[in-house]
Amino acid sequence: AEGAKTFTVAYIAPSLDISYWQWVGYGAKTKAAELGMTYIEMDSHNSPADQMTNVRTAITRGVDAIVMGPVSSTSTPPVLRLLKEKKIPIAFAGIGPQPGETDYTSAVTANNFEGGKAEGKFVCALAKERGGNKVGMLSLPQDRENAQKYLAGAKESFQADGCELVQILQTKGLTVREAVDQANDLLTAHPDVKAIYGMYDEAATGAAKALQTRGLVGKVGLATADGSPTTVKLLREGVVQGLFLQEAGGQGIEAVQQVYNALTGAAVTQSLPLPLALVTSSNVGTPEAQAKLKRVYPPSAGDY
Amino acid sequence: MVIDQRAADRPQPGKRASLVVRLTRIYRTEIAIAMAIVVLLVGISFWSPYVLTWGNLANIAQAAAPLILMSLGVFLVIATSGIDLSVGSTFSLTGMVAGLCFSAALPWPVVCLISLGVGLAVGAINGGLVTVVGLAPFVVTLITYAIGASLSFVITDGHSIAIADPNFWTLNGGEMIPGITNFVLFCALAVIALECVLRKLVVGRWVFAIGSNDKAARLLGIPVHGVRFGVYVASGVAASFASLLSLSYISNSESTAGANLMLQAIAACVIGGASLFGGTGSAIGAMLGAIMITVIQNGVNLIGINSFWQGTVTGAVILVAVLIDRATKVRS
Amino acid sequence: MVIDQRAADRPQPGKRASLVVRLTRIYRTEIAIAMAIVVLLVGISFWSPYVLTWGNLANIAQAAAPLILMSLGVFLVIATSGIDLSVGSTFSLTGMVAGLCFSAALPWPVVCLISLGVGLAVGAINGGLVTVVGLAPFVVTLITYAIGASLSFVITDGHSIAIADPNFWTLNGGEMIPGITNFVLFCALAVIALECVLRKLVVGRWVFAIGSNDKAARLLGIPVHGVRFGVYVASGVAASFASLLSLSYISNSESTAGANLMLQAIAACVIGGASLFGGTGSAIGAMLGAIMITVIQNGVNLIGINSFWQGTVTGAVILVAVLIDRATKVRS
Amino acid sequence: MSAPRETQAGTNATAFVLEAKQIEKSFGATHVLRGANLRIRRGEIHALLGGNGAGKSTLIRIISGSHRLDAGSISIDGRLDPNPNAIAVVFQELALLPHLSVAENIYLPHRKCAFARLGEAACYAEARAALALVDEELAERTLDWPVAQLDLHERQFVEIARALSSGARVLLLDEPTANLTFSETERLFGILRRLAQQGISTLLVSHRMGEIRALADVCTVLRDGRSVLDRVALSDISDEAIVEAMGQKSSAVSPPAPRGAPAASARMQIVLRSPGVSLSVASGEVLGLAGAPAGPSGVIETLIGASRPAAWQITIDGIDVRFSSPAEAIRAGVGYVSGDRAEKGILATLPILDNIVAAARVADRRILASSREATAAQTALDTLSIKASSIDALPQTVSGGTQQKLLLARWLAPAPKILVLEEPTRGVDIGTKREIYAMIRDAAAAGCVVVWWSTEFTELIAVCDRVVAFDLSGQASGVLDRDELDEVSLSRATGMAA
Ligand SMILES: Nc1ncnc2c1ncn2[C@@H]1O[C@H](COP(=O)(O)OP(=O)(O)OP(=O)(O)O)[C@@H](O)[C@H]1O
Ligand SMILES: Nc1ncnc2c1ncn2[C@@H]1O[C@H](COP(=O)(O)OP(=O)(O)OP(=O)(O)O)[C@@H](O)[C@H]1O
Ligand SMILES: [Mg+2]
Ligand SMILES: [Mg+2]
Repeated sequence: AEGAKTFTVAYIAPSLDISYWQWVGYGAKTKAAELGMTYIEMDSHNSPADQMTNVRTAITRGVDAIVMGPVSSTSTPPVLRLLKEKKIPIAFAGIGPQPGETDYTSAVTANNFEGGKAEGKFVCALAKERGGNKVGMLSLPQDRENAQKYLAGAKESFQADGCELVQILQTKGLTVREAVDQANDLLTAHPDVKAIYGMYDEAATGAAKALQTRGLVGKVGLATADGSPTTVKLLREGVVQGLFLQEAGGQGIEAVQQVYNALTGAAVTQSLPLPLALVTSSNVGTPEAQAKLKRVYPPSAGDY
Repeated sequence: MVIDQRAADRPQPGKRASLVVRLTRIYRTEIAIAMAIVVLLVGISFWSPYVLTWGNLANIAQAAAPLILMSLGVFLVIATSGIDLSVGSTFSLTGMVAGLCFSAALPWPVVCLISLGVGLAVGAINGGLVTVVGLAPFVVTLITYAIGASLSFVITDGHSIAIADPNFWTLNGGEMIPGITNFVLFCALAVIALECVLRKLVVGRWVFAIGSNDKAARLLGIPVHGVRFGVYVASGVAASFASLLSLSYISNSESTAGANLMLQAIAACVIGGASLFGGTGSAIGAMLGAIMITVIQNGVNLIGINSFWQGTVTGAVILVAVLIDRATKVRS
Repeated sequence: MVIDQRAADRPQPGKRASLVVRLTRIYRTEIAIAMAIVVLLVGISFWSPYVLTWGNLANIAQAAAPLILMSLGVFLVIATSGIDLSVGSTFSLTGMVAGLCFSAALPWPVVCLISLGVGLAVGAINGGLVTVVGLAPFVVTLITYAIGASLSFVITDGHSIAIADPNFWTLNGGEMIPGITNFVLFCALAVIALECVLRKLVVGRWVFAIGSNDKAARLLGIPVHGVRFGVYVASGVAASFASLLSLSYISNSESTAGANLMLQAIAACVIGGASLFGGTGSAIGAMLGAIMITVIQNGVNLIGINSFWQGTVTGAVILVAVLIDRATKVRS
Repeated sequence: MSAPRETQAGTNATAFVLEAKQIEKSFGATHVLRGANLRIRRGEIHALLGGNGAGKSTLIRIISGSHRLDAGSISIDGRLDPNPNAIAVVFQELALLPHLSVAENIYLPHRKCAFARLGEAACYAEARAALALVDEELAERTLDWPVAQLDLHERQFVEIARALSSGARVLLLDEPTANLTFSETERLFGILRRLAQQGISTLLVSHRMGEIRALADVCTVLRDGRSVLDRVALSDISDEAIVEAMGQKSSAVSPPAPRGAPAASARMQIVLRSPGVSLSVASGEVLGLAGAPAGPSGVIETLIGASRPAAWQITIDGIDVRFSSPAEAIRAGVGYVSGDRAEKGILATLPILDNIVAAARVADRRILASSREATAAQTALDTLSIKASSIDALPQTVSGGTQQKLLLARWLAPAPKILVLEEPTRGVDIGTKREIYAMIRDAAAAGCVVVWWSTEFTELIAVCDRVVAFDLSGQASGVLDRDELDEVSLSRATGMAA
């Protein structure tokens, strides 16, 4: 785009308190720089009202495109209506728009249902390897639809493979600190649990801590979605057996690419689900896994 | 006891000061905040040319509206030396109840009435526990806050709900008086009405009387329990109405919608000159406090300050505002 | 002849009730909460046989430890009729600073000292603004809360940090006294020390005196500013220490670690019998309040109550506790 | 006894406008009123007397409807469902709304309709009229100030003005003069007499015999919740008999014990100076301060280190001292007791023990709150024969007069060299007052310099060696020696004409 106008893209995150959304931002920022776009970032603090205000502020600032991790799918219709009116392209990252909506450029998501299914299968296998069929889950708050889809997928696998999901605990604050307490309570209430399904990094980090202090490393299997330097390290140490990588950075990268395409008249893909890749202790060192990891979090966050 | 510094500039004996002088004295803090807001807007305009555009000011107003309404309710409670921590979850719960009602395809005015019942109920529970049972407001509203937040997840099993009613937006965006969008109208009406009630009606003075010295108020025959009950109900209803307004705007109800609002509403009242020990402040102050918070938020986004820095900037601006307020009070 | 009933009712002057009677009277609320906790534990054991196992009690203790320490600090502030909203973000910020220090491969005792400096600094700022400048505690600590929370993202650019130091765990999990894990030791020491200070040292009595009537306290020669400054510093340091203990346990520092702790710590104090108007309560009460909150959380998890319902259950249990407390007080 | 016959008199012109019969009231286990009677005629000024804790305030609160009665009956104009507007009360503990303006404090309580407009003009007019009755200058100056900015005696005026403007036919005044100077009291009494002529009745509670006799015609005496004297004409009964009926030693009305000279070794000389005045006080002396608050408060604040820009210079034994904080003053041996217990004295949430030893802790730079303190506190209680259920009880469980003694008890152990008293007998009954005078003399005898501000001239005259009078502008206007002390000279010097 030599000589052309510099485009500005705004990344509106549901909550930048959460590292996942920071990493989406990192990907978006990197890609924007690569494409010569100006990048700005806003935080909706999990409030749909703040999200709407942010969209309006972005329009006021004259942005050319928006990349959004919406607070929820249901919060997207009014945003889409507004942006359609203003003819501003929008790409979703992480969480897609409300089903039935069509006026958007692209939705770069992970297939949470399939991801949940895959991880459920993996966790159930971990439990069986350890001579049981009881599994526990540390979940994202179930008010998010990615969490609901993960759960639905996982339940389907557990049912199919004959595992019993004995308890689901949700962590309100999404902190490791809370997750440790919850994992401890889970293991106390259900001593026969043989594997734990972690739905996000902090949950798995907390569960790992609980396993370590109880001397249950390896005796209780553990897998998680997302992936972070901490969980990668735990994977290498064998505390975590499997990571279902969600390409946080990758979603940002693709979303920016899509709106750029829309601005420049190139082809766009409206539905762009990125696969969740399983990384295990044995394959984490492989170049493919390393390449995947690089699309999850930035180097500044920690080692791969 | 907090002595009101405001009237420290003792008037001349023999004469009652003119209305303008008196208003300037009564609304000293409010005028200071209003000026601070203007300074802030002008300051931001050095970094961002958009801040003083019509569109952006409309954005600020729209973003501030629910917070203003909530702050007014919370202010009433604070003026009686109480506190209402439950407004945030009342906001969320109201939204979820409204969402469910919309799912049941009820017409929107009916939905509004039902949903206002949420605030009414929470307020009545708060008021009842505070007055009849005599528990501390902080404890009571902490409990209703926790329960309300929890129930707003429970009733839809955590799912957010998109509002499909094509007419509901008129609550917020319609123009009952042509040329004035409803949300502006509601806020203006609420502030003016409340300020008049507080300054001009007996019951308004009772609110301050109770916050000033509730034992004395009781001895003087002021219906302390009744008024106190009333302010909690008002606060609950205001939170519910704020929620409906917000819902009407974004057509989406979310269990976490109100989570950040409680502290913001209390902060708005305090920035606006209310003391948590009661007896002082004004509805106008609470409104200006809410606007100030919104303007800071808006400015941070327009300037493009890294969102991690937002809290620092907000905190620093509020600190400067209260320091200046303090300095002018000490000087006078 | 008319017999003066009243004189007969009066205890003999010159006699003091026995120590046990006096303690029972002083710690009435605390005993009630302790019993409530026992009832709760026994109640939970009907649903979950594991609750009264040694391992689970250890879990509860471990989970409660940081909250206990924070509540003690917050209690000191509340006893002087102040409030400290900044402890949650001090907790987070301390963790992030410690994380950075560990990344710089400093030895852990040095890291601890540096990190405690965070609480010291925040407390000193709070204390300074409250005493020297004379701002309201709520406003001051709301500002430092916002700034602290923001900085805990800023300093690591939002990244959480895994602690690699293999020895740091000993801070929490070691046994300075064989047989007693450090975190238990610290909590016990802190509670006992603080309770002794509050009951047995003059400076402790001053804390209550200030909360009771700060004008009278000043006229009695009590260094009101000094003591008040001190309690904010103590609160900040307690929050930092709580953070280090938690960090030592979970070896992972994250910017949001303390987000929910502030309300919990205040709630713990209030459940434990402190009044937000100051002058009452005890360190033991604050500790029991913190334990109660943790036990409810633990019970909800063990019984397997849907987490959406947790807030409702927690709120309801606290409500029942304060209602019973209220009823016994009215009766006596 | 003529009382029963009067009750029969029923509905003629001499009927009772207020009649409270056999009132019973308990607070929990405390049986406060045990059959109290009170009957007031139209246009009568009636004194309600009794020791601290006798139940006077409780009776008034019951009549005014702020407490419910357990048994008995109250009728106004012979009707059992009294019209609350017929009664106006000045509460002992001042029911004021500190953040609201003076005008609103006077006017607002008369408005009962929640959603009526509070007419500002009417509010100011009515408040000004009422306040001007008691104090013109105050009415001109302060109508739109928040009450928090008024001095205690100004607040008392506001409270009185509220009662006067209520249009009530019966005024119940619970110790309205406790915070007033002599001349202010006189002015109030003038108003009450005028109202009496208009047929408005007044019930006056006071612990000052002199003013009771000056104003009231009839008295009722309460003792332990019973009316032991019921409608006795004051002209028919001696002070001694009244005090006896109250259950206190009749010697209480006689002047205080003769003073003893301090030991020579403990002698100390204090010089107080401000532009134009120099006062020298020695150990063993009681120096009175008389006059409106403006003057004495300057001396007091300087002496106790309460205000930084000190108006007065202090020299102790030839050395200039300047206290920058109350702590410094206390450590230098200055003790302070104020009659404004609630604001400046009592630590309400702390047990009596802490209230008593608080000063000693600062004076001795104590670190430990030792168990020896309990012994000391108990000794202090015993020495001053303070009746408290226990040193572990809260101060609110004893009567106000007893609370006042607690404040004095604070200074038994640190044994101050200078004792600064600010209306220490405010609201205290005759017997207790007498004990406080004795304590003051004892302190002086033990070598203490006592500086004592009082608005009650009679007690200054009875107890002081010398009195410094301050005029209304706060300037020292004269020093009166013991032999010159009488009410006339004090009134003249303070500009508070009798
Ligand atoms: N709310 C209450 N709870 C318990 N006891 C009370 C209460 N109110 C009053 N009392 C008790 O009733 C007694 C009478 O109190 P009251 O105030 O009527 O005395 P009083 O005659 O007005 O004394 P004073 O001359 O000191 O004003 C006191 O001993 C007091 O302890
Ligand atoms: N909960 C309570 N328990 C015990 N006594 C109480 C309680 N509440 C109030 N009181 C007492 O009731 C009385 C209230 O009456 P009031 O203050 O008018 O009289 P007083 O303080 O006894 O009089 P004075 O100041 O003339 O000595 C006080 O003695 C007060 O200590
Ligand atoms: Mg009384
Ligand atoms: Mg009294």
